[in-house]
Amino acid sequence: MSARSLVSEGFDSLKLAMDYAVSLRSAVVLLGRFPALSGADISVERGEIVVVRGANGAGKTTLLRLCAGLVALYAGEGEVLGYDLREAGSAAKDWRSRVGFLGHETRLYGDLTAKENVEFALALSGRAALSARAQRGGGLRGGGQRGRELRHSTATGSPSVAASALERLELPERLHHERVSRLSAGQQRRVALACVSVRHPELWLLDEPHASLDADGRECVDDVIAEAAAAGAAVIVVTHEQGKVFDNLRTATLAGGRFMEALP
Amino acid sequence: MIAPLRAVALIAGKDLRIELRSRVVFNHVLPFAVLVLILFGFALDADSDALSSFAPGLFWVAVLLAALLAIGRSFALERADGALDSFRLANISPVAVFAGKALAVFVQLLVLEVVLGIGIVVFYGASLEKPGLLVVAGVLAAAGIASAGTLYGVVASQLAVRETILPLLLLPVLAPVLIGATRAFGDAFGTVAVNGWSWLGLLGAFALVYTTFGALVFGPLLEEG
Amino acid sequence: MAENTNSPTSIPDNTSSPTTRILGWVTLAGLALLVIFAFFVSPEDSRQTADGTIIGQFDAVRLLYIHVPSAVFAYVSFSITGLGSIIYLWRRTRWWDHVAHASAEIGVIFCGITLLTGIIWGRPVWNTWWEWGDVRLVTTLLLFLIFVGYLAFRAVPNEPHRQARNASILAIVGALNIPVVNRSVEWWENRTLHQRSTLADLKIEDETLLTLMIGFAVFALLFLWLLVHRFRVAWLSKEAAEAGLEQALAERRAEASSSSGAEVSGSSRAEASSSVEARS
Amino acid sequence: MTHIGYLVAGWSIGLGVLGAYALSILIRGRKLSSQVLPKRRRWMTSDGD
Repeated sequence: MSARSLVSEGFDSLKLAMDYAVSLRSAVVLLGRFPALSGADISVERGEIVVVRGANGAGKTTLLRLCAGLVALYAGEGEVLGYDLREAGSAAKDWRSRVGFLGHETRLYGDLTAKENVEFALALSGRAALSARAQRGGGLRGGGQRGRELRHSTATGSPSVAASALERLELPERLHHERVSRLSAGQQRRVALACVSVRHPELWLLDEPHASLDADGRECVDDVIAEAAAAGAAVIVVTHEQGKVFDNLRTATLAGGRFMEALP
Repeated sequence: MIAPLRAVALIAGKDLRIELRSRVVFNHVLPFAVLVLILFGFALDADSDALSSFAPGLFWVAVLLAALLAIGRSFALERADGALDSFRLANISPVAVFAGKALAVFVQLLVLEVVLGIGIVVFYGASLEKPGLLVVAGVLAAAGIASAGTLYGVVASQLAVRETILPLLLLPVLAPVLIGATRAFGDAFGTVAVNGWSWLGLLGAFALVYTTFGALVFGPLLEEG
Repeated sequence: MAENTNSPTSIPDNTSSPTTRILGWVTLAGLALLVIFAFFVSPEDSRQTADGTIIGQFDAVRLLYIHVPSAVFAYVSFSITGLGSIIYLWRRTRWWDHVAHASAEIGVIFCGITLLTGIIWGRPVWNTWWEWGDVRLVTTLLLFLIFVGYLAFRAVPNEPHRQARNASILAIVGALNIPVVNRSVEWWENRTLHQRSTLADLKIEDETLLTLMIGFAVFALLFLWLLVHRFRVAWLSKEAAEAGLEQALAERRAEASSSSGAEVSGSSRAEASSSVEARS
Repeated sequence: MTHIGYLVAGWSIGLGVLGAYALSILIRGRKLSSQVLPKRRRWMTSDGD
């Protein structure tokens, strides 16, 4: 946001940028020549979970990729975590390290084990050094999880951050050292979400986090999402599912690259 | 944000660990390169004089062809969801990503060169005269190929036609490496009467230019607009 | 030309303008003049050595009047591409991207003509179609291939800004590589057949030099004409793609209303469509 | 004239390629012009991006 627009639009726009984790106004994103987003407006507050629905090709994945700073904004305006999406170049995009992105396809390395994948994500995020301190919270900051974590720690010594994140997502311990390519699709989803969770993002962007999961798995994922929001993170979930935590949430429907209803 | 050197080690280590597990370069690319050596034997009518005198050039053509596959593989690892997204999201310095990817390719190229080097001794009857020159030329050429290959590999990896456009973009650029390394090896194997050491400057300069330039432009190359 | 574009009715439906039309006819006349000079006015190349034998290229020298100017302007084209790419990366104006693209395409055409005429000339004069030991020949071939790759890259559909940026980087790397290629080929075969300096070596008589100068002048005009027109084609294709974009956006937005019948407020639609021009 | 075959071949290939290329540019320009509104055809007067 330029200085001039701050002056002309007054204090409100500053407040707007600060309060929302995500704020898009008439956002247009081109994939090649195709307008995947054709003028999307949405705002998401910190600590809020927004569910995005829409048919195939409605622009859901592109919406998430835009919020993650992975595709360029072609026209319109947008801020994520207070940063202008129109700023180009990787130097201007260091806020992306505060975003957790679970893609439609998991970005896992098939030939590394589940634990190695999480450890790699953790090491890239630079949080590995903090892992010793983070033992009390494990990979996740959650209320219900802390007790279990503590029990585990006293029983077997301190589990690594990666192991506890995988445990939180209820991946059986015998699979931690299995290559990801040998896991089922649902188990891979859990590993991918563990990779997101160890980074403690302030904004979670989840593309079909429940895909190929059974009922228990969905519930577990829902809990993790709720915990993240309770800890103050904003969450955008693209889903077809009707999870229990999603019943009373704000739901936005994408069609033709824009939202059907005006969002506050 | 983590220290760039640590990021380089992480990325290169990850690529090499995946290679150790999957053995794609070892099981596919390396036999392919040896196969190329054998095909040259058939093509040159098993003329042992010709084979031993052309051994250095044939060696480097086999290395270049194998390098194309190794570079393609290096970026296929990261392809799952767009170009190297996880590094962008983790705010890793693009210079470190470039160095990490190039370093892993470099190590794999060295292994390829060792095996192919044994191959030309066995199949072509090349006899080594200057091992020191051979080692230095092999390392410098591998560094140049890995840097230029990583630079062009990321450009190609963003396109649907990545497999077919990479050789077209990369091979003309690698011509000086082929010339220089072939001359240096020619001297090392005693097949041509040139001073092979004088070619190392060219190989070194090439590696330096492409490492510097690759590191400079890798940031913009990773971004979308 | 400026007055021509002011009223909509006078804007032509092609890439010509009065200026380029004149330039085009002058170029054509120049080419005709060049052919006449090359074939009929300039003398054949023959010299008598000390022992009395006659040597030289004889009439094959007439091929050089197309070969040398196209070679020079191939290098000029690629230099402009490199320069345009640097300016594009610096200023990010589409104008320079179009110049770089247009110039590269013309450079590849000129470079191809240089290689073909060189091969044809080499057969009678050097007694070989191709000479690996010749530095300039091999360097020019690699330059040709590098920019063929550049054009192939530009022909692949891609996100427009990314394509322009990556193409600029490719062009600069390609241009950087030329001195390296040149040095390496020079050291590689320490001999060359190429005329070291055509102007001095040939003991150029007046008409020979004059014809060569006419060749340079005509190719300069030709290059200019091609560049202007090719630039305009690049401009138009960008505009056409963007005109398609407006339509694609409208269609994309219509999906929203047709899929569920929900109404999208008119004001937000207008707002969105006006913002599309922001980066176009 | 010596080498008449080479001369004719070289010049006709060179001029032929140039002519074909120039023609292709003109045709491309005409085709594209019909797809672009007149006011967007002001290539030189615009200040670019």
